[in-house]
Amino acid sequence: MSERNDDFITYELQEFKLFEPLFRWARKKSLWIVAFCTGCGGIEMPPLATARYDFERFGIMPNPAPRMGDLFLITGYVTPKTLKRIIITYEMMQDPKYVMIHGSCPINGGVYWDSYNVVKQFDKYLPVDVAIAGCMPRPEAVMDGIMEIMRKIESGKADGWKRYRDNYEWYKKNQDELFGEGWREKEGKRWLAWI
Amino acid sequence: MDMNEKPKVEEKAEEVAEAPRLPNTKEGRLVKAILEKAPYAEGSIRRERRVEFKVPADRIHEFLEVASEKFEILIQITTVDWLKEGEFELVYQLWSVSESVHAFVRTRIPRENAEMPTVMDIWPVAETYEREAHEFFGIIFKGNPRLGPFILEPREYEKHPFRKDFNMIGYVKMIYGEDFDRYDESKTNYVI
Amino acid sequence: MIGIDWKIVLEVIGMLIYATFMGFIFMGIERKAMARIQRRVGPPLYQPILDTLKLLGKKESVSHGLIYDFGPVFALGATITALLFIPIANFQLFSSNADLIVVAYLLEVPMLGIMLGAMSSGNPYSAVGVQRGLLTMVAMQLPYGLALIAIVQHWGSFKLSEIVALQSVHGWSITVPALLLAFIVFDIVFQAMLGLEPFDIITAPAEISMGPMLEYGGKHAALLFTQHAVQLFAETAFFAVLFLGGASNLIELLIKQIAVLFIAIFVASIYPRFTIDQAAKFFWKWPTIIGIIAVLLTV
Amino acid sequence: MINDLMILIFAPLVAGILAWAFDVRGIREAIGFIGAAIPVVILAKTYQTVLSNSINYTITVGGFKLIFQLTALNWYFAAVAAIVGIAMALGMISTSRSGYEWLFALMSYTGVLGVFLSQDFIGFFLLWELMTFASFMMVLRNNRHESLKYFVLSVIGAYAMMLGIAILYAKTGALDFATIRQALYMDLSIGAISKGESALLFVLFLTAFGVKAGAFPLHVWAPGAYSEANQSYTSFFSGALSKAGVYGILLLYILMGAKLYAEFGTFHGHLTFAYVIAWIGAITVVVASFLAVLQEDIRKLFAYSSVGQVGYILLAFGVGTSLGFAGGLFHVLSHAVFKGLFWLVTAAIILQTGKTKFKDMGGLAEKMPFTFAMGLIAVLSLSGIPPMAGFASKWLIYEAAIQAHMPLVAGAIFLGSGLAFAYVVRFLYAVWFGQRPSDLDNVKEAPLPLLIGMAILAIPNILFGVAPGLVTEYINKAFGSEIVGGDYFKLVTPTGTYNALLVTIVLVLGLAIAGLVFLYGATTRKIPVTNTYQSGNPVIEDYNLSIRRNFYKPLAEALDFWLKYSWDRFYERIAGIAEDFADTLRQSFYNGNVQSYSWYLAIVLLILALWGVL
Repeated sequence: MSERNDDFITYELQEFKLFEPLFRWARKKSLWIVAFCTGCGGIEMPPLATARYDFERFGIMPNPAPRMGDLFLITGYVTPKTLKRIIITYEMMQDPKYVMIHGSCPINGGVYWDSYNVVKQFDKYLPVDVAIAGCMPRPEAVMDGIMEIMRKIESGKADGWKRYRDNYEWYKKNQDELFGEGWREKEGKRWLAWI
Repeated sequence: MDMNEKPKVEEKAEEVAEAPRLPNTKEGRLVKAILEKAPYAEGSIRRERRVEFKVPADRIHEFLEVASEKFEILIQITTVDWLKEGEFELVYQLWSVSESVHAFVRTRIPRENAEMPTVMDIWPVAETYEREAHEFFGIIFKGNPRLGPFILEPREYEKHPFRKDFNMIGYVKMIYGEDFDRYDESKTNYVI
Repeated sequence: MIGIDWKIVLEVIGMLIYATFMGFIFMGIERKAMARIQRRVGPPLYQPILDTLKLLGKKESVSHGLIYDFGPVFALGATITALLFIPIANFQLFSSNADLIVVAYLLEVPMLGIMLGAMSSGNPYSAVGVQRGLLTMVAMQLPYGLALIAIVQHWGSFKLSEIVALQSVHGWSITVPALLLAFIVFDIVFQAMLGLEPFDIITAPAEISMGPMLEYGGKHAALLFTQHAVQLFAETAFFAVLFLGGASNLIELLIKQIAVLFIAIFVASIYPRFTIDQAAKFFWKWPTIIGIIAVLLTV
Repeated sequence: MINDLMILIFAPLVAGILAWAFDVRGIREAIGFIGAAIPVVILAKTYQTVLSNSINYTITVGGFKLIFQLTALNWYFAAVAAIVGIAMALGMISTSRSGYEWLFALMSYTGVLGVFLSQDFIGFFLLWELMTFASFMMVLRNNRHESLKYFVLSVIGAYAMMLGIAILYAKTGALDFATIRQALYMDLSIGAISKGESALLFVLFLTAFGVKAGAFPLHVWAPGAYSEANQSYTSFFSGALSKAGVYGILLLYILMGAKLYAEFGTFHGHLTFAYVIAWIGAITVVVASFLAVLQEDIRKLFAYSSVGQVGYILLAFGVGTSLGFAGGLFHVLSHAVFKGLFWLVTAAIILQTGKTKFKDMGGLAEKMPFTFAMGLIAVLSLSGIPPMAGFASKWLIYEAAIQAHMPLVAGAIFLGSGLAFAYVVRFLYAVWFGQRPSDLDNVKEAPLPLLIGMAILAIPNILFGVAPGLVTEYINKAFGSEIVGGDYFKLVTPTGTYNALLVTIVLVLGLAIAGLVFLYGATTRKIPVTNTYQSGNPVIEDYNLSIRRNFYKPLAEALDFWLKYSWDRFYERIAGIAEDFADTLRQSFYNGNVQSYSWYLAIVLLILALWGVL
């Protein structure tokens, strides 16, 4: 399965010369969140959509399909098992995609710093654009994070996806180091009995 | 193993008399009824709506069959690792819907290659609890078809991580290497 | 065969741009109104345009095969065709060449395009979405047919322009009691055709994550969004032409379309979602009975 | 000119016998193909003459005068049978295994042509029986039980027709259609045939033709017979043979129309007897379509769909207005064409994969691209998508039904077309898309003759879809009056218009605009079927990613109240009862010892004596 990923990396991107500023504005004003609540912070996202904070004002909408989504919220601690799903979903998202991590666990392991089952540094496996501190940050902090990522998109600095493409080998080495070589095949086979 | 289960502090005062005088409450009558049918067990009442039984390991299956008439639901199989006494303590938590009483049925089994008969024939739900207990403590439940790696990654499964003798800091250092950087060899002063 | 007279060509191009733009604005109104009902601020009206531009602007595009690309293109093409055969306000476009049955069928065809593409993506969720979409369509076909038959029998003609002319003379269709029943039936079916709340079984966001549209991203999704916008405009126009007496100018048509849209939005923001066999049973019970009564009254 | 008709009718039979005689792979295919091609040539040659006057030919066989006539109307039916016949021949070149199949296929081809051309009941009945016998032999070769069911129902139909002919002969003293028609017309005033007798005649002829057309209560044989016969022959079986039943209903109108109208009058403005036919057609459409949606076998699905589509034609004739007849006739052509195409596509699939159930097929679109394209054309045509012939004929039927103030019947068509859309997409999904099972990886494209056969049937689908005027103009000539106006590309009826060419052009423009928007975006990159979103879980080859079994389970649950009753089981139970009765009869009476026989004789003689006859 691994060689299939390489063409996913070597595939050339579409550069829109004429309408780039328009598309950048559109990307800023309409972010779709991939509805994949990874950790304990998943419950922190719905308050943002309710009447008090309402991120729909900024055109943000939770969207269950990764192919259409472009903002990936990593909310809460990341276990190796979830990280495999996150990596697969991240690679399915279409290219200008951004990752926002909530809470201190994905940053440096946080409260579970000594646990065998929590990934200590999320940044080694997937590129991160905005990190929000706090053991589950309050909705105000998350809204500020959203503002931050919109500013980065506007200024073009939100290039997590470009970093992933450029040094894909490094990310892949870290992933294989944690899960072992060809972990997609093994994982698929393991759950075959239950499907 | 329950995260939110407050650690069991062994009760200091043993039951004083051989035949404890059970108060004539709902729980008392319930315990008396079960103790007649299972003389090998000792029952006591912790508080209102909570009852406790101690059962020797070899008679556990028989006792649970007796208890299952009154206690319809098996809530959880909790396992406590007494490293110093070299024993696992298995707590079958039962709930009686008819009398709304919560029962703790405790047994003690030796730590090395711990063996237990499965209770799936009484409560099919026990399969999941037994698989969990097996994965985290390595207790073999004879008769449970699906023992083996359940939630954890296969690598952690071999370690049976919840046993007290599992050196977690060393294992994590081996797995995550340099980005596991905030610890001090001696456990005395953690650096957060 | 037909002489290319430039008046129609300009009208068509102008109407397409106007319809797409207004379709997006309708989607914006839909999202804004639902937000305001939930006491939220809600996105700006032009939000769907932004979403489509963002999707179109994606730097990468993935496809599961030729038919996977052909599906959305066919859906958008069919919706544009359906739009051009409806008499919109004072522009007749091509409506003199086709009648009620042709337009009713052309409005069904985009469903085939989406199903074609969704099936070829080989994803179980989209397969369940296709199954539900087809069952909803089968369920709503009978009431939809009965409502159309009631109108045709009352006005005695299939040509949409003739129906509009008759309505301007004898008053709107909904003033006739029998056609009021047909109006109710058509409104329920209209709700299902747009995939709004009680019948959004097709793209059930929580259950089967976006249903058929699950594997669509980037420009395919942009095509589907444009198709949804044009379909929204075409169906509200069709609704207005049949029941609210068409319109002499665009503004009047716009008001009627927004009125129809708001009925759908208010119903959508209240009702929870049907399961698919409840929907089938529901469609074959109440709308069909009302439809049969309407049809028998107008014979 | 005269013996043209004889060549036309009996050429296939002769070719069939020759093909059966020279049972060599190469030769019998060639003979069979020539036998199927001759009618097409003759029909093309006689097209001009038929428009003006009719060609007649009478021969006397054993005291009976057989009259054969080729008028504009039965030229149309013969042409439909010829197109499907030539496609069947091409299909059978690659799928037939022995001369036996060629013999009986071409024999049924002769039977159908004879039925369409004969102008008297003797020739009609004989060739009708020939056709039924030949198709029965085709089904007998593969499955005894299904052929037995088909045989029993056809025999019931034949006896009904025999009785009807006998009553007519007794009443009018004539057997050829012209005199019968004249006699019945004059009979309006004399009243020789009472109301009860004409009702009996109507019921008899209705069952006779209903069996062949697969009308509702008698449709039970169709799924079994259509799916068990050799698949490319089934394209002729369901494309042309079912049209014989429908031609019979048309014959009923021509011969007894006036009489039945006089006897039964009208009901809410429709002819009573026509209203009955319309409702039978409507029920057939709904029941057959619902059953077709829930099928698991590709052949059963198309069999029920054929029954449903013939229900459309019955319904169109039942409407009774001239527009109804025009719609029905157009649907005869479009059904023969797209259903024949479907059956050839099924033949190709079964030939190449050897599988017939949906659950072990899938993802064949890349492996058999041409067959897939033909299948897509047939899908668009059957589900009635505007640029195709299927839509033009359905549009005419809708117009006729609603214009004739038959709302509930028109409602049934709407439901039927929705269901047609559903089961056709089910076929597309289960066979062409989704994940390909591992054992279908080395499937190749269908053999050449089959592909040519499919192409022959696909062209009229598109041609008559874009230019429906060709067909309606011919139908106007056949009926003599201007039913459907408009030029080649535009159909104009008193209440509605449909410009097929303009719809096609605008659809192409729409596709072009959508294509432009598509091309503007990023270039697409092909990914394997396992790269799909399963909520993040890794997907590997041996996951089953497509729903191939009971795709419409919710519909089956919604309909479980109606699905409990099935005419098939009802007939099987009757057959069981009849069998038990026969067994008891055999045990008790014919028990083999002579004493009981002598007793029976004595009793019978006694009764006769008492009756004073002896």
